Amino acid sequence: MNDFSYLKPASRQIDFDKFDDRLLLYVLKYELSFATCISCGGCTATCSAGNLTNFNVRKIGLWLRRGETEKLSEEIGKCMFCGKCTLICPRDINIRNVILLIKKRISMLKTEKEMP
Amino acid sequence: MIEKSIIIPFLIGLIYLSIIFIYRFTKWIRGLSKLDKLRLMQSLKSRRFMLSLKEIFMEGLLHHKIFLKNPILGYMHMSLAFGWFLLILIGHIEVMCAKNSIFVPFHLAIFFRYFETTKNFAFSGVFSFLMDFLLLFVLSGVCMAMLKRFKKQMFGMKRTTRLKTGDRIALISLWLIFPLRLAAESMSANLHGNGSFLTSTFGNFIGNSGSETANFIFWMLYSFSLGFFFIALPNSRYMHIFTEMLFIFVRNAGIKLKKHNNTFTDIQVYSCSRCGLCLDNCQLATAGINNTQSVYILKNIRNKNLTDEQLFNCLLCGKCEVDCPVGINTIDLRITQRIESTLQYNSSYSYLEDIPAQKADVVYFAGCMTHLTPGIISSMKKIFQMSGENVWFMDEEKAPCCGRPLMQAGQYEAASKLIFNNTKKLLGSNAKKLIVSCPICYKVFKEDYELGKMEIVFHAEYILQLIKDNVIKVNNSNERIIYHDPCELGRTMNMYDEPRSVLQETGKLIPVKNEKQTAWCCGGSLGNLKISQEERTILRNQAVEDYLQYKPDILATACPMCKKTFARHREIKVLDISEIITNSISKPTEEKITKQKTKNKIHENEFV
Amino acid sequence: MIKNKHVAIIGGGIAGMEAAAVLAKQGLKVTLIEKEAITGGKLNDWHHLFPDFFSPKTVIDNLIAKTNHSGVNVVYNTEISKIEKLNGRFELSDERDTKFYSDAVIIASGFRLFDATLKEEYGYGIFDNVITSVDFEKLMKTEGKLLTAQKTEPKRIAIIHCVGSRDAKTGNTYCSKVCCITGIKQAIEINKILPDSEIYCFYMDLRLYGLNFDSLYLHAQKQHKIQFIRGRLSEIAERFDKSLQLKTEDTLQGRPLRINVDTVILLIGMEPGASNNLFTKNNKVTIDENGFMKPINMHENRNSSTHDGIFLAGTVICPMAVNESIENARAAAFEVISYLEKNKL
Amino acid sequence: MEIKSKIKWSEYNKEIAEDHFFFLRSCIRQNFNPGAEKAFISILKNNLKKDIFDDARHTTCTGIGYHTDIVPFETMQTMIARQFSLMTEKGYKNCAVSCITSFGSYNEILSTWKEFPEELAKTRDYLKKATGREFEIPENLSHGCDIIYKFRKEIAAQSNYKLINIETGEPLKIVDHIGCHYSKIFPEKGVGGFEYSKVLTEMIQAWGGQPVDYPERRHCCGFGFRQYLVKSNRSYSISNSRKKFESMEPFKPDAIITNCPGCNMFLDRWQYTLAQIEGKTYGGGTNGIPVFSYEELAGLILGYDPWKLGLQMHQVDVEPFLKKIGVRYDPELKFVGINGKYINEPLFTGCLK
Repeated sequence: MNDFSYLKPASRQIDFDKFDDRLLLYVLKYELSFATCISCGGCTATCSAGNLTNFNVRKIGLWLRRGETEKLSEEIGKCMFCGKCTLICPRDINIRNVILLIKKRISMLKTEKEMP
Repeated sequence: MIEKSIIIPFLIGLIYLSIIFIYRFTKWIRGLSKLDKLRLMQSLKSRRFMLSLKEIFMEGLLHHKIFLKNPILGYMHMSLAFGWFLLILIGHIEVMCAKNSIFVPFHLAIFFRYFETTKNFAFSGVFSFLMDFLLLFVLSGVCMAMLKRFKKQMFGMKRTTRLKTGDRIALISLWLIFPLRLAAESMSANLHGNGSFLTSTFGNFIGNSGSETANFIFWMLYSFSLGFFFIALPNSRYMHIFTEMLFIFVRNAGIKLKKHNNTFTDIQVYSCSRCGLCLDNCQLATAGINNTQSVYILKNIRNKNLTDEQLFNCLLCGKCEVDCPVGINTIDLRITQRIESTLQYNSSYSYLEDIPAQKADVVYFAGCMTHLTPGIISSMKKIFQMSGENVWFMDEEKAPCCGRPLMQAGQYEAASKLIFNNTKKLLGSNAKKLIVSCPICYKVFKEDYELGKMEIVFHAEYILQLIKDNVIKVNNSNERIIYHDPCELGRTMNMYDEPRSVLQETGKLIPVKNEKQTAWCCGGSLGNLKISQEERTILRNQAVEDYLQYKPDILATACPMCKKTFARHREIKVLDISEIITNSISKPTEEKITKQKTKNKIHENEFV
Repeated sequence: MIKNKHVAIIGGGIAGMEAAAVLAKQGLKVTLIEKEAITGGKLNDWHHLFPDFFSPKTVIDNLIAKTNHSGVNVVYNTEISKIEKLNGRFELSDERDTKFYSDAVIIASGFRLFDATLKEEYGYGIFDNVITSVDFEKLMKTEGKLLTAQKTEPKRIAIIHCVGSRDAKTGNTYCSKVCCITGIKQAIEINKILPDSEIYCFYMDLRLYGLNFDSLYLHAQKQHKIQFIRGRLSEIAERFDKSLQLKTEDTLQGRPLRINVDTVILLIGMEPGASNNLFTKNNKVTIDENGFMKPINMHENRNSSTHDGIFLAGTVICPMAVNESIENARAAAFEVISYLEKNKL
Repeated sequence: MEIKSKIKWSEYNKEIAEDHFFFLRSCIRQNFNPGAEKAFISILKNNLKKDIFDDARHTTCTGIGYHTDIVPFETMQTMIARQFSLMTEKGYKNCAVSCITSFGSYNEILSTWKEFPEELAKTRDYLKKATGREFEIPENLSHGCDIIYKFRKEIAAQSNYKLINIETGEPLKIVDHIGCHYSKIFPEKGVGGFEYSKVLTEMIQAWGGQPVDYPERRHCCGFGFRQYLVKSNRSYSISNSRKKFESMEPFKPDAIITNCPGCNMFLDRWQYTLAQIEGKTYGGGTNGIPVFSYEELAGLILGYDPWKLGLQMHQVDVEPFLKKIGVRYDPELKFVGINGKYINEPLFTGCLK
């Protein structure tokens, strides 16, 4: 049989009705201030982990909004919880709590998947 | 035989209680690590055993620590605990005298007045007087406890614990025991005249309506209340009575809380009596947060329904640990729960590379927060210039975080990766001294880093040393200065004096009511991951309004986080110790600073 | 008739002067009370006005001419701290207890510039090459050129938008409206005097509300090579050679960005005047949640305060540009006239 | 180009020739749908009694080469000029174009010549040099689907079958897909413009079916020369088709009708690939949605034998559709070629999975 593995038929278009919002709803439930993020980049600018690797806090927020769960689980581990972003955010969003909630929710989803 | 039956409810309760205790105590002790068990055995043989006994007496019975804080409350606890203990003890001696033999059935003392209707044994008058007096002593405690439950302000307490059903049942049954005993003994006194001043007065108050059956009913009720209390005890706050004794022995054996839950955590959790003393000084209450204080956390750990929202909503300022009469390490216990809750997602930080270290005598690690207060960095640079030492500013460009905020979020394993990376660089520089200007970093470098012979120095200590060796000449501008003790520096690392002695050199240091161990928390703590910004503002304003009463010219602090938090309040001028020092040095050799520039500019060439 | 009525105006800025001139021309007795030694307020230190580089000096001279011509009695170096209402008339007094009596009062005390030292991470007052837009205007007005603290011509200049506005950390979550266009105007001015310098504007959103603001923006990009980077500045650190390292993020690229510049200009926002909460102490003039004076009706009548007889003019109500401030003052004058006619006692 | 008056496209009807067509074949239609062009000629000649001339000497319009940047514009103009010269030689004035891409190319060249007469002069010169031939510009250039659309009623009249489900009596839901080069380059060259082009929908309605308007109706079918021919771009191609299938699935269409050989081939073939990669079929159960070209469908309802129409070469088996409209067919003869020769079966048969 011919091998079609090189083909990726999924489209890059965000299908708003079907994106995985389990993380987003969980975060908004406990940290409503995240809803006011205007993606200004102050947090990424000041991020200490951002100096050492290609970690981007603002993108975490963008991915959270569009349900990029795999990307989030890869990247979220890079945060060092130093709290500088929370000190800079002009919207007073508790970003450190958002990161904790994402980590929590991802590990919850993992355990849910493992459960029969 | 029916008379004997009054013992049955009491016996059932007692047996149930002892089974539970034996089961729990053995489980806990067997659960300790081998080393800790050895330590425990050793301590029983050594002088520490007597020390523990003395502490059990002083704390368990007299509640000496509560007395120091709040005498009325102390008396109430003492009367209940010590009174009841004496009641049992002397009751047994009385029975021994009455039966003039050492071996007597232990339950007899409880129902002595019921069984022993005559008074014809040695010193019976003295005993009955003593027993009545002790009963009165205990009853006074019970009345005060009832009063406290409804009028807590009278006892100088702002808040008491909100009790759940389990505790409430146990509480009421405890309150019933002694009045019922009084009633029972007065009934016997009325019938057989074996009471003393208290019970007989109550006895003849009952008058002739007393009868044998009524007597029997009252004694049965008394026995029921005892039995019921013993059954309710194991899963209520009164579990604390016996667990605290075990806790005292284990603590005196030098056993420490581990970074994971083990039975020592259970011992500490069960020895919490939910007295609510940790509530008053917890600042979160002023911000309207009333369910995350230590007493509620310990309860939730016990009932296994602890939520992240409570666990991570605590400033880790350590005030409740100072207030806890039982000596529970509330902060470490909470951190251990945070470790357990975040165990699965410790990051690997595999992206950390080994940036080569720069050889220097002194390494300065500013820390993440200090990068957001450049005033501190530029002052420290000037101080290093003055000290003339060869300093390597390690994290000027980029460096991983010291790891402490990560630990406060419970991720110790992940933090160890940062610590490893930083340690390699620090040792690589083979400097003699590591200077930090942030107490959050100071604690982790001091306690969790192994830096061999490298001395970890907080910038206040370093500046004090420079002043003593008069490398820096400081002019006292006798401005009114208030020093805010950062939680991580004060309560956690017990450094209170160095910053003060530095500040005394530069201005008039005004003592404030809330300082040192009872200092305010600025509200900006990294320990709290759940608090909202509005709530932090309420905490900060509370502290600032208190400081403003003293009309300070400058509020000095030694932590970039405190400085950043206070600086958002417009009516108070906040400066770090290093900034005050650099300001006070430049005054004499420089013309009057122009009004509009609030920070002084230092001409570099002057010091090269 | 209302001819002999007396109106006191607090604040001799452009709003105060305009209101005074209009009222005086209607034949009313007007006292204009200014806390500084000269009228004109903050416009005195300004170099050019946006968007057409109009000279603020002409604006002030015309206003001074109008006020003198119409016989406004101007009182200098007096800062009113209390307004009392006694049987229908107002008594204004300052610390030294000089008293003024009037039938109506216009508060035109203007705004206060955001103190950039509060944004410590931007290093104003710590690093010499960090200046504010006001400092820049003064520099251009007095020396006509922009030099670094080391007296060299800056090769690279960064202009930072939203300093002290739209930032919960400084307590001001509102937008001060005029700083974006001021930033662009100043960028063009810098390009004119330092043609081979590189100028970068760091913004979150560009709020160019005015009619031909956008064309100035396009002009700045095309003719003056001003570059705009969408990302909020987080912190500034001083390099060894006193140049400044900015840490921000180019959010359109999605990557952190670090840039070394010689001079940083902070576009500071407008804050409610310091005197606002003074006036609210003893009478019913109220301030809104941002601290600006609260008009009775934001839509129909922005010039009447919540206290009958006390009127508001200019930036004491909210951030305004020069033209809006003057028009607002004219409207306030008209409100006063209709108020005085209404209760001619 | 005439000035575009403000007309509503849906009322716009282009002018289609009546008779005497010079047939311009497609390079690839016969490869994917072997019986299609033969059916088209037979329908015109036998059923509609029209005159259509199939000149053996005419060649490609070089559309595929041109769109993949291999064939320069001048060569294409000369090739097309040669086609027209053959037409003029045979005395025909109207062209019937079989392929949508060439329909686009022919129109492109015709409008180039109209706007830039010097190009026309140059092409005449090139053709003269290369082949010594002269040519006239055709009076009318229509696509095969325009012609079938024009005589759809006559075909309906002669048809033995209706596009109606014989069991339920419901009209079959047919999805129409218009090739992009048909009306998206020159909207005025498509019947009804490009937004609501009705060239295929009118056929469906005339023959009893019910057209389906699904959201991604005008989305590209995924052919796109550069997308498909370059292997690393091929994912674009399949993701386009997939998006159309996802969008039409809820409407449960019975068939897809197309007028371009490329769309026909991709909408048909990619259903198999998607079934292999994602294990998903869109026709319900393991069936795909059968894809017909307009001639095949016309032939079917006129009673042509399905296997003569070459329907067995389709990727998605057509049997379920044939059952729905009640066409009788002999399953054994499915893979029996002309004169009974067994043309052996593809690797796997039976709908998609």
